[in-house]
Amino acid sequence: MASVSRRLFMTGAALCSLLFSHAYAAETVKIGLVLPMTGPFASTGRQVEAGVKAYMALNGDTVAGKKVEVVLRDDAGTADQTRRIAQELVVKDGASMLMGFGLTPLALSVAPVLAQAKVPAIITSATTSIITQKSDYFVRTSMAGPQSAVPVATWAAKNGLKRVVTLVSDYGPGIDIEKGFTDQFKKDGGEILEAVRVPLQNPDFAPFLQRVRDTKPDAVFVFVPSGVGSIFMKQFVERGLRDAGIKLIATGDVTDDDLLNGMGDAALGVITGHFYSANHDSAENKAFVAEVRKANNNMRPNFMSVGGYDAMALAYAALKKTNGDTDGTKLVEAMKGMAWTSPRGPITIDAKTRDIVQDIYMREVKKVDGELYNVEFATFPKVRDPNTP
Amino acid sequence: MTPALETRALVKRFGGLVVTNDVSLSIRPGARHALIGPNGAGKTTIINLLTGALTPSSGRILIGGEDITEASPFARVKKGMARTFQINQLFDDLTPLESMVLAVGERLGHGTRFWRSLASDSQAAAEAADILERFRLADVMCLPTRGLPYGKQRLLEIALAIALKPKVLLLDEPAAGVPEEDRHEVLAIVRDLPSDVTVVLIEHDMDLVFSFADRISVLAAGRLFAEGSVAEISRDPEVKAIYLGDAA
Amino acid sequence: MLTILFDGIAYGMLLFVLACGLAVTLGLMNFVNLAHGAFAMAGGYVTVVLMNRYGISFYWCLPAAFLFSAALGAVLEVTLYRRLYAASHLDQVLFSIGLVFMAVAGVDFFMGGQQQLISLPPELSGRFNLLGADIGRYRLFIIVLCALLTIALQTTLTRTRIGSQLRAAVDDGRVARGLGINVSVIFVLTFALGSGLAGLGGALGVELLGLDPNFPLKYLIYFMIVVTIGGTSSITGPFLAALLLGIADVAGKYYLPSLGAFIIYAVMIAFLILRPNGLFFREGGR
Amino acid sequence: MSPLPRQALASAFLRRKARWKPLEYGFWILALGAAFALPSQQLLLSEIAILALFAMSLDLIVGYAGILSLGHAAFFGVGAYAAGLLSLHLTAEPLTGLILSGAIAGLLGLATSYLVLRGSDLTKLMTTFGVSMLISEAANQAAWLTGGADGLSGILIDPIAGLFEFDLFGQTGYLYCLTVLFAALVIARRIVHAPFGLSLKAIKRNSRRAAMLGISPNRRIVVIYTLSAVYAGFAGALLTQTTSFVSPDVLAFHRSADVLLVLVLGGVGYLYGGVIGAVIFTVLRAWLSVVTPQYWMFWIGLVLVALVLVGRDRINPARLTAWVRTKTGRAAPSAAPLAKEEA
Repeated sequence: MASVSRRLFMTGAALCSLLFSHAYAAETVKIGLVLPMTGPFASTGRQVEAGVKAYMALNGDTVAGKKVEVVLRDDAGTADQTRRIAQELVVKDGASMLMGFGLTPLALSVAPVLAQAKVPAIITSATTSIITQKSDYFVRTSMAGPQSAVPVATWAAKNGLKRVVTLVSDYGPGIDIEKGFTDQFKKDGGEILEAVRVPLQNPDFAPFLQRVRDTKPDAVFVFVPSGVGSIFMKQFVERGLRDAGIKLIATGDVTDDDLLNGMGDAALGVITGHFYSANHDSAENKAFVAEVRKANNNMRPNFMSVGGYDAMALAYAALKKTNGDTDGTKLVEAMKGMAWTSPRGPITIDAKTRDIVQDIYMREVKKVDGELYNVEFATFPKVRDPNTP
Repeated sequence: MTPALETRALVKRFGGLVVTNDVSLSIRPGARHALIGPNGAGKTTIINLLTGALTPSSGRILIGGEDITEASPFARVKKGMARTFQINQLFDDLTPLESMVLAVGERLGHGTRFWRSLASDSQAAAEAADILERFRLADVMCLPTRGLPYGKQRLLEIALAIALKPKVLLLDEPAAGVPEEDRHEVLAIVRDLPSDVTVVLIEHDMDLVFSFADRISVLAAGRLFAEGSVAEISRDPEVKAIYLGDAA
Repeated sequence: MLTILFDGIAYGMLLFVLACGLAVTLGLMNFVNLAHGAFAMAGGYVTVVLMNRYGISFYWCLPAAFLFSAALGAVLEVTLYRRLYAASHLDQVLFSIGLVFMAVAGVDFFMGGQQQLISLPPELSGRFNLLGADIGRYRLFIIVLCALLTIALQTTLTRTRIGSQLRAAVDDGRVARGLGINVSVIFVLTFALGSGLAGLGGALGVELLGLDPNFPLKYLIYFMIVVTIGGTSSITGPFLAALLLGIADVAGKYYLPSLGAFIIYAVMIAFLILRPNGLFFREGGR
Repeated sequence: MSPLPRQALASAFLRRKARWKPLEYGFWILALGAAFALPSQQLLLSEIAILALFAMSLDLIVGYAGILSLGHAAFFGVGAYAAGLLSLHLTAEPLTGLILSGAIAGLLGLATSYLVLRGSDLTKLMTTFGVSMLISEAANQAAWLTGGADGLSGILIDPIAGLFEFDLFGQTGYLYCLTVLFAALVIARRIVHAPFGLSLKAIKRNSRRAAMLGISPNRRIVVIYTLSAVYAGFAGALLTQTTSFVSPDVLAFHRSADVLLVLVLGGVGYLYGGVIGAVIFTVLRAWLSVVTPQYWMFWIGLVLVALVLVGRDRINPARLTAWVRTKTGRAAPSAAPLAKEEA
């Protein structure tokens, strides 16, 4: 028993020293950035990191008199690694904020750490609706569930696409998006002919596409993660769905800016709804794109990247508001209701759900100066996650 | 009297090749029976059929009158069959003592004990030490088997079979590969095998066969060619022609 | 229906070209080479680099991918693999997994982690209708090419001197050596051939299977299934197994999309239970 | 009745072989000390202990029964999910959860053990792999139970036996994992030093001779395979309980591959191999992924390739100590207390 109480005391003491020392003594604020830098989701990690670095390059590394230091760790997309790394970043490295988290399970795995350590975590990529409900310390700057799918449904119904087949990757975000689209589409008078779910690790879309083709819908609505999106695009054209008069409508993941140009003319004319296009016309975006391209071997930033950029923007803004106080609860409070103009356009952090509220743009793939871009042609302002009231 | 070991019209084919052709043997209890024949006569195949390493294409095998044709190799052991191998099949990184405790323990039915330590099985340990002593292996029993001289390994090979207290013991060229200076040791052991054990000896070495066996079966091209006492076989001109002549 | 069958055959043929080298290394050298997919990946990246950076025609990239992977295979055989033919399967598994890891990280370093894309020549894209079935041009191209390759392979194995030497070496290395066959030369040549075919498969597969640094790990499973079901004693076994797998996979996804990957694993386990030594196992063969 | 000197010697030798070695004592004292000496490393230490238990369970089948498995994560994952579900729906008390999870994984092991009795190394490799992929797919499909691709969250674990609460620094977690690891090792150690363990070694080293000693291999392989599954289930349950989360990658292929590497790094067939391998692997990976987050896989691969080319035996820690002792002139039998070679 003696050892138990001793241990409790030690824990308490260490926790206190940790919190207080960082609140009042340290000149450096550490931000732990946990991303999949290896494994199947490495490109997510690469993009988010680029976004984070771009923000710091454009805005300096000091805020509210503190020097900001980003500690990058690779979790290889494995949840128990994510959880350990997050916990270590807090207790060992003294990180006052966490950031990153490439996939939903990775983000969810740190919820227990946040509850114990009371440190805010900004989600830069994972999109499943439920995440922000799992801890009061989660804040999101990427996208919330089917945010981008709902406007696509509305647009499709208005533009004469009445009979639609949905095709999504079979995992949390895919199912969220399928639901979001279906609900809205039915409300707007459309008909879902069939809902096809494809395995996440799927080499060959051909049989699924054949099935879609044989159903003869007006359009197929698609969500697949960005990496496989490009394969999907090619096979869509190769399978002759376009020639059969089936329109492709999708969330922006499919026409990921990072890969779009490599897809070739096959992608021309695809209609997608999403929160960010590298082609977005604003001063903020031009500076952002130029910076990412400069620092990363001419890589085009995508929506992951802008998630990382805005996470840093939010962190800076929150620190400014607390005057450099790194108490986790105060930081989260500061983040709530924060609104600013991001490279993607105007965004707000909802005060109640800590989730992002943003404009969703309808875009069409077009050639701009010899390169393929998602060109925005309509805006749905201030879209919330339809899954959380 | 029921034969200790009997085969009835045993046949083994590999594809189109008949390697054992209609072999019927009957070996009385306590016999010292030698199975000889030139290379390729099918001696080892017969051993493998008897021990269950191969399944016969047709024919029956009986031990003490009981049909074991379909029994698995380890089930045959439980029925009293043991064998040594032409090339040593030992547990290289166990010591002779451990191998022996294993063999004795299996016979005693202790092999499935998974909670009591090996050392606590004093019955098996005592008996193992005893057999090792008899086989002149006591002074090397705590060294890894792989380091032992070949003659000693050969002794262990036989000792492991004896530890099973078999009714029928199949010796596959027990003296093969043993250096000349250790040979007499192995032969002495073979000669001194308990008299109630039925021994079937597969051998090339005619001196050993003639000094050891009381009955001899001659195999040629998979068939049983001749059978008789030592005197009969050694006098048989046909055997000499096909076998002794070839072997010389 | 016919379209599904057609797609399945194309997929299966591609799998066969990718995996047959593995069957050979396993059968001939008794080597469990989990790094086989890395050679396929090498072929894929050669194609991508040649096409996208240097604008070389797709048709020239195919032999280039073959030659590059074959050369890579030969070099690795002589320097590394050769030492491990006698090693335990466990050692071989570890060694080849190590190679895969290095290949994955190395390609990631030089080429980046994103999906690689190529644009096929126009005559290979699109599709046409034949007897009510939609035939993709590129898939037809794959079927024809792979069928020709299979016939060529089969003829080489059965009709030529090197083929008979190879079969002798597969049956029994010691005997073959005794017959004066230079087994180590045979080994290098077959290893190079197997790797080259994988490279070619990788090049053909960029369009269908995609290409990123995790390619060797993602498709390892499929190669292993082809080899375990097909056995390693001939190339007919893996060929039929690959076709079966291709058709089962495509048909499964078409008719029962919700079951997804279940089908191929279940089929594999069923086969392994019924025929633990492969579908076309020969007694005495390895 | 005083036994003959030979027999006394024999018994004494067998006893000595099964006795705890000073190195073993040293190891456990160090492991316990680490809980207090390295307060900032408790999470890494827990990870090591869990991986060590997992690798030890694999050693029981690879090192003792000679079954090459590429799907051991099936049991780990089932244990992890079982622990998560038990704490959500039945009881949040960790010890009960641990034991039940082990039992559930063991049942799966028992059911699938019949599949690995036949065929070649490659067949077993693929069968184990296939089983683990099926289970992984099943967990993914049964989203109503397992949370699908999002994993199981919201798991709350009570204090162990109502006394010791899991803390943020992970000290309780580490001590808990270490205790389970130790208990598992003690049990496994007894079993491998009993006649049963010896007969398994015999089956693996020389199955022809083993059969001719009357050992029927199948039942014993079933038993050890089941035990191994129980251990893997324990390891999975520990992961769930110390992280309060189950993600679908507990069943992923890379976990099966990793654990095989871990085991081989440390050496096969003497129980401590998994433990030593876990220490080396985890420390190496933690270090490399800090030094070079994107490319650590390359260096792990290089280590593996080098390890095989140089020869595992020469690097195997047990071998090394044995070698050092022979060099320092101690007699051979006592000098190789742990070293066992696998075929």
